Amino acid sequence: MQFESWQAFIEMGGYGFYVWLAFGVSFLALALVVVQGLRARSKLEQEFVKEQQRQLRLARRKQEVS
Amino acid sequence: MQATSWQALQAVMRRDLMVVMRRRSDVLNPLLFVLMVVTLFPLAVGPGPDILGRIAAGVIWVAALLSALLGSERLFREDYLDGTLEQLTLQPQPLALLAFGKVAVHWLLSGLPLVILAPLCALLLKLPLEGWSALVATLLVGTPILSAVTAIGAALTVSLGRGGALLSLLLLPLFIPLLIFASGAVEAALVGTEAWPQVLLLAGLSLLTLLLSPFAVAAAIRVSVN
Amino acid sequence: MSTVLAVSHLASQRAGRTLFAELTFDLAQGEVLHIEGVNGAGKSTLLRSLVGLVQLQAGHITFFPEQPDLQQNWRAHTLFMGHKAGVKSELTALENVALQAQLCGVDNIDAWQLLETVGLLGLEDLPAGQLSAGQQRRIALTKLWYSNALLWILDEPFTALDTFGIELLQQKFAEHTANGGAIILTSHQQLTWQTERLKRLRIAGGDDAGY
Amino acid sequence: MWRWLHPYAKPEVVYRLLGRWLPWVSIGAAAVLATGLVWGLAFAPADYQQGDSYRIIFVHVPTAMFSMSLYIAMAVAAFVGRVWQLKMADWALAAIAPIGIVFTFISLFTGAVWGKPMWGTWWEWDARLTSQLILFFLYIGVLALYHAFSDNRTGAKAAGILAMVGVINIPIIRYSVDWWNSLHQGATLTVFERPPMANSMLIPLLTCMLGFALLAGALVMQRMRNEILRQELRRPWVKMELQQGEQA
Repeated sequence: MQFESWQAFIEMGGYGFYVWLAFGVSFLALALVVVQGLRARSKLEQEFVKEQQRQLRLARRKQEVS
Repeated sequence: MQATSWQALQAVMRRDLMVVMRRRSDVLNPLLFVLMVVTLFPLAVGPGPDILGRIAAGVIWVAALLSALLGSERLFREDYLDGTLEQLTLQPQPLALLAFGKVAVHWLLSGLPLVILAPLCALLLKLPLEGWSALVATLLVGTPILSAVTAIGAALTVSLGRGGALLSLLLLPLFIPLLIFASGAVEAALVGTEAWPQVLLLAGLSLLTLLLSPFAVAAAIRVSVN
Repeated sequence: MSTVLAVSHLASQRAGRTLFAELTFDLAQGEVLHIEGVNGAGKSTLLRSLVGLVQLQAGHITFFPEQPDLQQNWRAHTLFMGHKAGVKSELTALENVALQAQLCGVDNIDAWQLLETVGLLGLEDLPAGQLSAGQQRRIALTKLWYSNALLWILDEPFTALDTFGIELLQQKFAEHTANGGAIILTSHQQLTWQTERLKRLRIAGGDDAGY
Repeated sequence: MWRWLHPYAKPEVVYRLLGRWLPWVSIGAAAVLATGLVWGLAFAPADYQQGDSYRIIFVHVPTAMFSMSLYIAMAVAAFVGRVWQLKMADWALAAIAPIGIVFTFISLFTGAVWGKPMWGTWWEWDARLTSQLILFFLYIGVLALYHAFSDNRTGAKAAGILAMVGVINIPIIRYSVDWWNSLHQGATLTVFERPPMANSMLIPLLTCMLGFALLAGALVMQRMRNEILRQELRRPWVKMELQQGEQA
């Protein structure tokens, strides 16, 4: 361990603001990408359900006609 | 029977020339735009010759880039809307060749007039005389790159209907080397060193672009008419 | 009479929806193929994918399977006309015809005569932009009179034409097939011209066609 | 002349393969990255010139490196898609581009934040930063073009052409920016030209690089799965795949 205390670790030899800003924004950006990917996935699943329902409607209609 | 590639190229170029000759404002407007941008700068930064002379080459080149974007729509938009583009992709001749013909006509009517207009802009911006030949030389070898690369962007966005801002996002980063070398050449001439290495470099880039870009344009057209 | 086009197991999708699948047909010289289907069934997509304007999902297309020399250069022997006329509105009818012909490699045409034939007498030197949609279409159709293409692929050729124009076009079709040509066309209209060599192909469209 | 489109790589096969690999790559990325970062932040010695501010390097250098690699990967995918007509490759472009742009953004941002204590300014027209900024613009162009088309397929193809044009341009841009920078005597971040790094710094840096590589891989795989689903939503295999998932 390079640092003597938590306090020193946070301060980063006086550069704490820059180091933590860089790390913070970087990982925020990465987290956003992950979340966006997951949300896109669940949106696709919803769309899939909608598509299934649409096909069901079409099939039912066809049965009624014939 | 089938047209030779040369015949087809001629037909494409003749058609474009004839169409533009009936719509001269398409040629004039981008040039007037350059002239106006050039007029704006002395008003914005003051008319002192030292500052104007220093930024003159950069201003003229930036104006040239922007005017290229402005005039890019006419490259393919009309052809796309009236179905000509579709017919061109179905020609037995290579599409890249026909695309090259269109780019050549576009340069003739947008790049070349800009070269002719350059001395007037240089005069307005008080560019010292030593820089004039370098400015004209860079425009002469640089504007073909402008036309060729613009054509790629125009072909990619032709089916979108709203090219404008998107086109500048796509193209301006690709113009950066052109801008750097061209204004660098004029600057070199101004400080009394040789400008020809940059001009030669630009000429090389120009040749390379003219050689490769028709294939990109052709591919882009095929995607767009889909 | 040899085959001009053989198509097998063709499939196409638009926006993830199957337009047609497992489409197989062929066409011989002298034959006319009339493709039918409701709006959005994929008629235009089919024609456009035949000539390579739209990418195929699956399938084989062979032009002129029995004539290797034609097959090599099938584009020169195939004529496609889409919805758009491909006529420049700034140029006169005459100039349009001349440039069109030059692009096809035909240089000995009488443009005046051609324009008279398609019913544009007296409008030869007006800019095409001042003509009506039907008249612009007629300018484009002059191609049929000088083209050497064996196979014509025409998407809605009768659009915007009046009865005289439609009649004229059908006469031209008859002449073309009599000379050994073949035609594929889409149209919502029934042809008034009777020929025993007319084939029909119906595209059901939508999801019914798939899977 | 005949044309055919062979389902060379079947979407469902790729989808399942990616699904099987994704958890492992994700876990690997998290583990390696955590190790590397903790090591770099807490255990690596401080730099004798820059003090602790140099620790930004553990994010900056890997992201800068892979931002470029991702652009090249994107162009290669586009090339493969064009030449061999592989639609999978077209879709890969759409999966890679957002990850690339985030990596580029991170490298730019960390570069700027690092610049403040080192040069005393948030932005310096340094050759590397400028090139990185241009790369960011190139990414924006590709993404903007992709999203401009309502049909994803056409969008991917168009963006692919642009990515290929861009990748040819990158060396020219790099060279021109270097030349321009030497002309104007700008500042350079000397950390890259220093004598070889001590192992105590280099090893955590390499660990971070591996971690970011795995992370980029995991993110691209996640997006690729989404892209396959989006394009194939109406295919029967999707039905089996998704409904199985619901029951499980």
